[in-house]
Amino acid sequence: MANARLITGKDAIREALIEEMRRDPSVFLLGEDLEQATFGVTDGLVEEFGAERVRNTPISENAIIGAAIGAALTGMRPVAEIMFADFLMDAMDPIVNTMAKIRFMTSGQAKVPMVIRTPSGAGLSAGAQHSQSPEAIFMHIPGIKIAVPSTPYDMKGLLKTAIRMDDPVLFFEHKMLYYEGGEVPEGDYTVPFGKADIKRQGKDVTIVAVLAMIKKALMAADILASEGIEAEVVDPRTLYPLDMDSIINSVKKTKRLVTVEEGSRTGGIGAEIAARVAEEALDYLDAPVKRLGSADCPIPFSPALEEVMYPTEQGIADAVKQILG
Amino acid sequence: MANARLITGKDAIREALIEEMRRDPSVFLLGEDLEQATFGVTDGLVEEFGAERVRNTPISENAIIGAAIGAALTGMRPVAEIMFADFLMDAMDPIVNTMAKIRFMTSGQAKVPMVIRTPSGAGLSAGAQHSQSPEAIFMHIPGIKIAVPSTPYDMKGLLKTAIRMDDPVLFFEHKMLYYEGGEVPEGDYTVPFGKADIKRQGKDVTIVAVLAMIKKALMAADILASEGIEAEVVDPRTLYPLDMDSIINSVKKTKRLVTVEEGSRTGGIGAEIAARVAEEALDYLDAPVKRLGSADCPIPFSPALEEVMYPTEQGIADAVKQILG
Amino acid sequence: MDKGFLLNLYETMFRIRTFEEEVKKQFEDGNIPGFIHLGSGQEAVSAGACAAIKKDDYIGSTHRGHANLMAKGARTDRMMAELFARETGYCKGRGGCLHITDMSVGSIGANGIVAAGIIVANGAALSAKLKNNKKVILTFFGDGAANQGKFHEALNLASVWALPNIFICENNLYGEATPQSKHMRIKDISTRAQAYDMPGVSVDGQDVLKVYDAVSEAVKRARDGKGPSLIEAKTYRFHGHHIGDPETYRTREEVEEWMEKRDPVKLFKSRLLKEFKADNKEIDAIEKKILKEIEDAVQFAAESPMPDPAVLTQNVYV
Amino acid sequence: MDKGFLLNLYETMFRIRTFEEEVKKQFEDGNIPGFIHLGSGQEAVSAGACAAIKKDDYIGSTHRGHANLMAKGARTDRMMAELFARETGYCKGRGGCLHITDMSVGSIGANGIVAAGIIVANGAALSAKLKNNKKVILTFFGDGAANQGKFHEALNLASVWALPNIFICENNLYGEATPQSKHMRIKDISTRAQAYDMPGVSVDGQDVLKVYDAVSEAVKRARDGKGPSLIEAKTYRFHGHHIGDPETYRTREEVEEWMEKRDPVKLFKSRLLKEFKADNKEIDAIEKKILKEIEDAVQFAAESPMPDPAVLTQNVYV
Ligand SMILES: Cc1ncc(C[n+]2csc(CCOP(=O)(O)OP(=O)(O)O)c2C)c(N)n1
Ligand SMILES: Cc1ncc(C[n+]2csc(CCOP(=O)(O)OP(=O)(O)O)c2C)c(N)n1
Ligand SMILES: [Mg+2]
Ligand SMILES: [Mg+2]
Repeated sequence: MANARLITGKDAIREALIEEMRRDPSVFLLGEDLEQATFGVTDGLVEEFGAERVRNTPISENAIIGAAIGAALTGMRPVAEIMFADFLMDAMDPIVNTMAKIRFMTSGQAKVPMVIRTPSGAGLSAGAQHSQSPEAIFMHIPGIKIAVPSTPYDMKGLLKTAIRMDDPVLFFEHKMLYYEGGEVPEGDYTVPFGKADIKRQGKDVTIVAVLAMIKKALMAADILASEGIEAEVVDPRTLYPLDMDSIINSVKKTKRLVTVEEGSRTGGIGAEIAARVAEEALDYLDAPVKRLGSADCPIPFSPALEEVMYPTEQGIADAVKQILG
Repeated sequence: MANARLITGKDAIREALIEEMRRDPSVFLLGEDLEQATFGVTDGLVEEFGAERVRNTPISENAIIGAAIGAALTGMRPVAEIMFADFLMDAMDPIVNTMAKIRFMTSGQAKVPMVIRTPSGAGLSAGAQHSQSPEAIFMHIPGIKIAVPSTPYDMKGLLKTAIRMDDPVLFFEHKMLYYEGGEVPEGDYTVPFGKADIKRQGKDVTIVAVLAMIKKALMAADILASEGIEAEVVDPRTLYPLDMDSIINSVKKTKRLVTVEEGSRTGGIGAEIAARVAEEALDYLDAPVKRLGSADCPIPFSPALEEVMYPTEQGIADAVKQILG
Repeated sequence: MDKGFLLNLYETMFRIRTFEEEVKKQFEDGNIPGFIHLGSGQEAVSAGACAAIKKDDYIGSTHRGHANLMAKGARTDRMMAELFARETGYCKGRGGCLHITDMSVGSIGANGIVAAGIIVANGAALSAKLKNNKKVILTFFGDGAANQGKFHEALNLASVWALPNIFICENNLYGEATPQSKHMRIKDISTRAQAYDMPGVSVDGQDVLKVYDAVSEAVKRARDGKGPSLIEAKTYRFHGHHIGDPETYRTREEVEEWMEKRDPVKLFKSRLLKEFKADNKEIDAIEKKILKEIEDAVQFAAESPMPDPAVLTQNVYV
Repeated sequence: MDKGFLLNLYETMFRIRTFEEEVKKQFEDGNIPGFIHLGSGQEAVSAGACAAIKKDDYIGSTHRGHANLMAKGARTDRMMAELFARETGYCKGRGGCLHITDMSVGSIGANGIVAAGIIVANGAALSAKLKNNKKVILTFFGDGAANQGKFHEALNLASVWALPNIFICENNLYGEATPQSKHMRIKDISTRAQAYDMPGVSVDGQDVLKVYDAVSEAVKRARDGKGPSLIEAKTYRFHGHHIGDPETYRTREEVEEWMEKRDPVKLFKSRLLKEFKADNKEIDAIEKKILKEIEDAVQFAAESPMPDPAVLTQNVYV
């Protein structure tokens, strides 16, 4: 990559915000404690852009999302932050009933170019209300686009695309990826929505994963490779639009599908993907589909328990071997 | 059925409420406009039980659900009404982050014996914010039980079970089923959670449907029967727990699966069912799975458009014939 | 006061009344589907408030929004067509009564979720502030909405950010079937302004000039960068919550008393004639014009095509 | 005033302080995972408030809830074990700091979602009302929480239903990194009581007896069926929002000024000695007892087993 440096996910997000705010004066930020941010993403931005464009809010998630919608409807490009993805539940009504629907309800009179950035995922012993991965819920709500980047490169590129897009975007940032490094070009580039990235090529099984689970999937692929099994790791990068073509093409090649996510398996991302495959590529499957995700259980505080909630590299490798028979 | 009469869904619900309130003084109702209810379910109850047990609230969905949770935690059995299922979005935080999790987070110190009754579904030209079917979302939230009755008999029996249950229950009442009639016994009986009902036996295809879609599925089965195709119609009756055993047994027999729901197909109920079948009964499938539901689109006001949003009996029959090849 | 201005106010109020009563008739005749919330009785609030702002200012509206929209300048033919669920309606039949809007006149939407429009309105006010274009927004909502958490969050945020947002509570004494005394303990909703350190006043919502004055003052404050205000207009809806409401929660006498003594259209008409020296002919001309306009609107709606199911999924995304 | 009562108050405050400072140390030593919100500096609010209710009354708590819980009578060993994420903790390691609770002492839960506990508290008050058992609930929350929609909905509902709920705002001047002046325009959060027609007072939250008096009065009202009250206790947190907070939003001087001049534990101790004629020995004995209790609590926690992953999914359903 030209001009690429090794930076963290947090800095990749931050760079996208800075570059887009410099490029377009209609872009602005709002959210709680942006000046001393929980994960540090927006620290220091108020110094460059001022308090008018980096707007600290009261603890009022409905008002934050509402204000973003209204600003987007009237010509601005707000980027709202919800401090933890768990708190999206506090603003579900404006997200689901207004943001996602107003364009359709007005038959195209309105457009809502806004982004909601929010950290999801576990790993910090933050307990049941600060560790959730609610991404799948929003796949069921027409009118929202959803980004789920797994690398600093994708984070920066997808966030730029999201900010420039005229549709509302829910942008999930996995907490554990904030501090992981990756190659990121300096300056402008974008990553398109709706185009999966094959993070590793393989011919024996297709593993579809997102966010922090991509890393586990790649580690599992290493384990499998050492046993002569070549796994293909597909990262959809966005859940809506979802690049089913790439997934189905991969399954047609490998004849096997394993999905991996951090949220609850029941009704999760893997459910939709597995169902699509069962509808559109059933005849290609040589083995049952396997979905991995967390158990139907709130997230425990204790690290001793949190640890066993989520798919591990070994668990993924075992699942693959199981369906390989 | 002994002592059965033909009554409407609305009256079946009402009867369950009355009988349970007579039986158990800890049962009480709270919600908006219960004294002159939008769909008439609770009309007149205040006369028998008084305003202490039939509690009209301000328009404050968070406060309604919060109060129900707190009352349930301290020994009562509240039955809260959310006037339209669309407004659940306004109380998602207490539902998802407190109601569903507090028992787990306290490691069993707490229990939350409460029911949230709410009408879902379209058919009244009520538009995008008063016609949704959000049932599937809650399958993804561990800690909640979910009822989706399709007949007056199931409505009464499941609601009684729900009220007596020590777990929190989301109880969906399809608006169009309020006015449909069915045989309902007088007096006490219950319908268990987690036990599907085979609404029609057949050997050629399994159709899984819920709520108002059961009627369409049965009509589709009639159409198919006239062409010599015997469809089995499976009604799970509850989405959590979900009686996958019955569904899988049916699929093992028929070798074919069609799912039918009113909510958005993407990420819907059918996704979970299809995925489970692809995991656990793949080898039995003789044809691709087929999921029917609404398009990825908010619900339009105009009847001319609303009409084409949802699976019809003919659409279901066509889908079956398509996978029968 | 300028007579043209006053006659315009009357025209707006008479238009709203005529439109609403015609909608009721058309609904009862089976030409309009869905749930309809009428604004008859509340005309003075919308007319007085919208007369206090400019064409390019914003309004935010509710499930009972026809009056707000007409007062802001929307066309009655396209409104009627929307209620008839036709392709020529403002929302091409996708919205209906609950979501009817015309963004070209500055309405940023009618919201069917009680109080959901209040939080969105702040965003339009914020745009105006960020662009420094001196626009303001009038945010309409009901007495019932004032108990929603969103009301609180929105007023607090508007206060902290000094947004040019004028919150107008159309207190028609009931939220659906619940009288105000059963949904809050306070009498004047304007009291709640104190919780946000913003001005709060209660005015007679049946007096179009009182509404106009109160809103004008708040608009001036807002344009001067002094932030939001809360205005409570005490009013009454002449019809049920929606058409078909059994109205078990209020007496026929109460309704008739309001209709006879507190009808904002009649009250203003007689003031026009007596106090402001308008003559009957001027008023007759306005009324005739409006009656014809609404008649034409119905014809336009009735003759318009239904939406085409083939393009159902358009406008979900850009 | 009864000296035993006063010494008990001191014991509670000293217990809270000692526990919280020990938690900080244990966290910094790596023995406690997750996010920890400490209540040092705010002891007088919990101690004074909970002294005004009975053992079988309820409290509702928050992310900063250790003090509330200790004041209501929870055991420090099982609390420490919970923070250590052990099987012997109150929530068997499932809850942690954010959700630590002991329902057997009437705590109906600590909620990690700001203001989410406020709406739940009404339900406990409603139970008391429906059962007519004269119980009350003290509902604790912060200044930041007072801007959540749930605050508004909960206070309005409690007012309309005259619930025996005493809303206690621990105003420590900051919501995370945001000072009060940036999250609301009013100075006294008790002003907001007017929006619900309930009594509202602001008291010095560093003076345990002032808190006790204000809460006692509100409890009396509540038990008499006269409904809820809002009490704002002005206080200060001595440490960051959570352990590890860089505290860029306030000066070291400000913190030190509070610690020196407005430390509720020190203030009450010197009053005990001077004004209430307690003697040093009595106080020493209390302090020694508590130091030992907390030492034992750490040992109990450290020696307790980790939860067993095999039973992870227990207690999701009954
Ligand atoms: C969040 C939400 N809860 C409930 C409803 C149902 N509902 C529609 S209008 C209404 C009453 C609103 O009362 P008010 O705000 O006073 O407005 P009005 O109808 O009197 O104009 C209710 C309860 C809704 N649409 N949204
Ligand atoms: C709904 C929600 N929004 C944001 C947060 C993150 N958060 C946790 S505590 C806190 C500050 C709360 O301030 P306050 O109510 O004053 O309580 P304090 O921490 O000062 O005791 C915030 C913003 C949260 N937990 N829940
Ligand atoms: Mg009203
Ligand atoms: Mg605070």
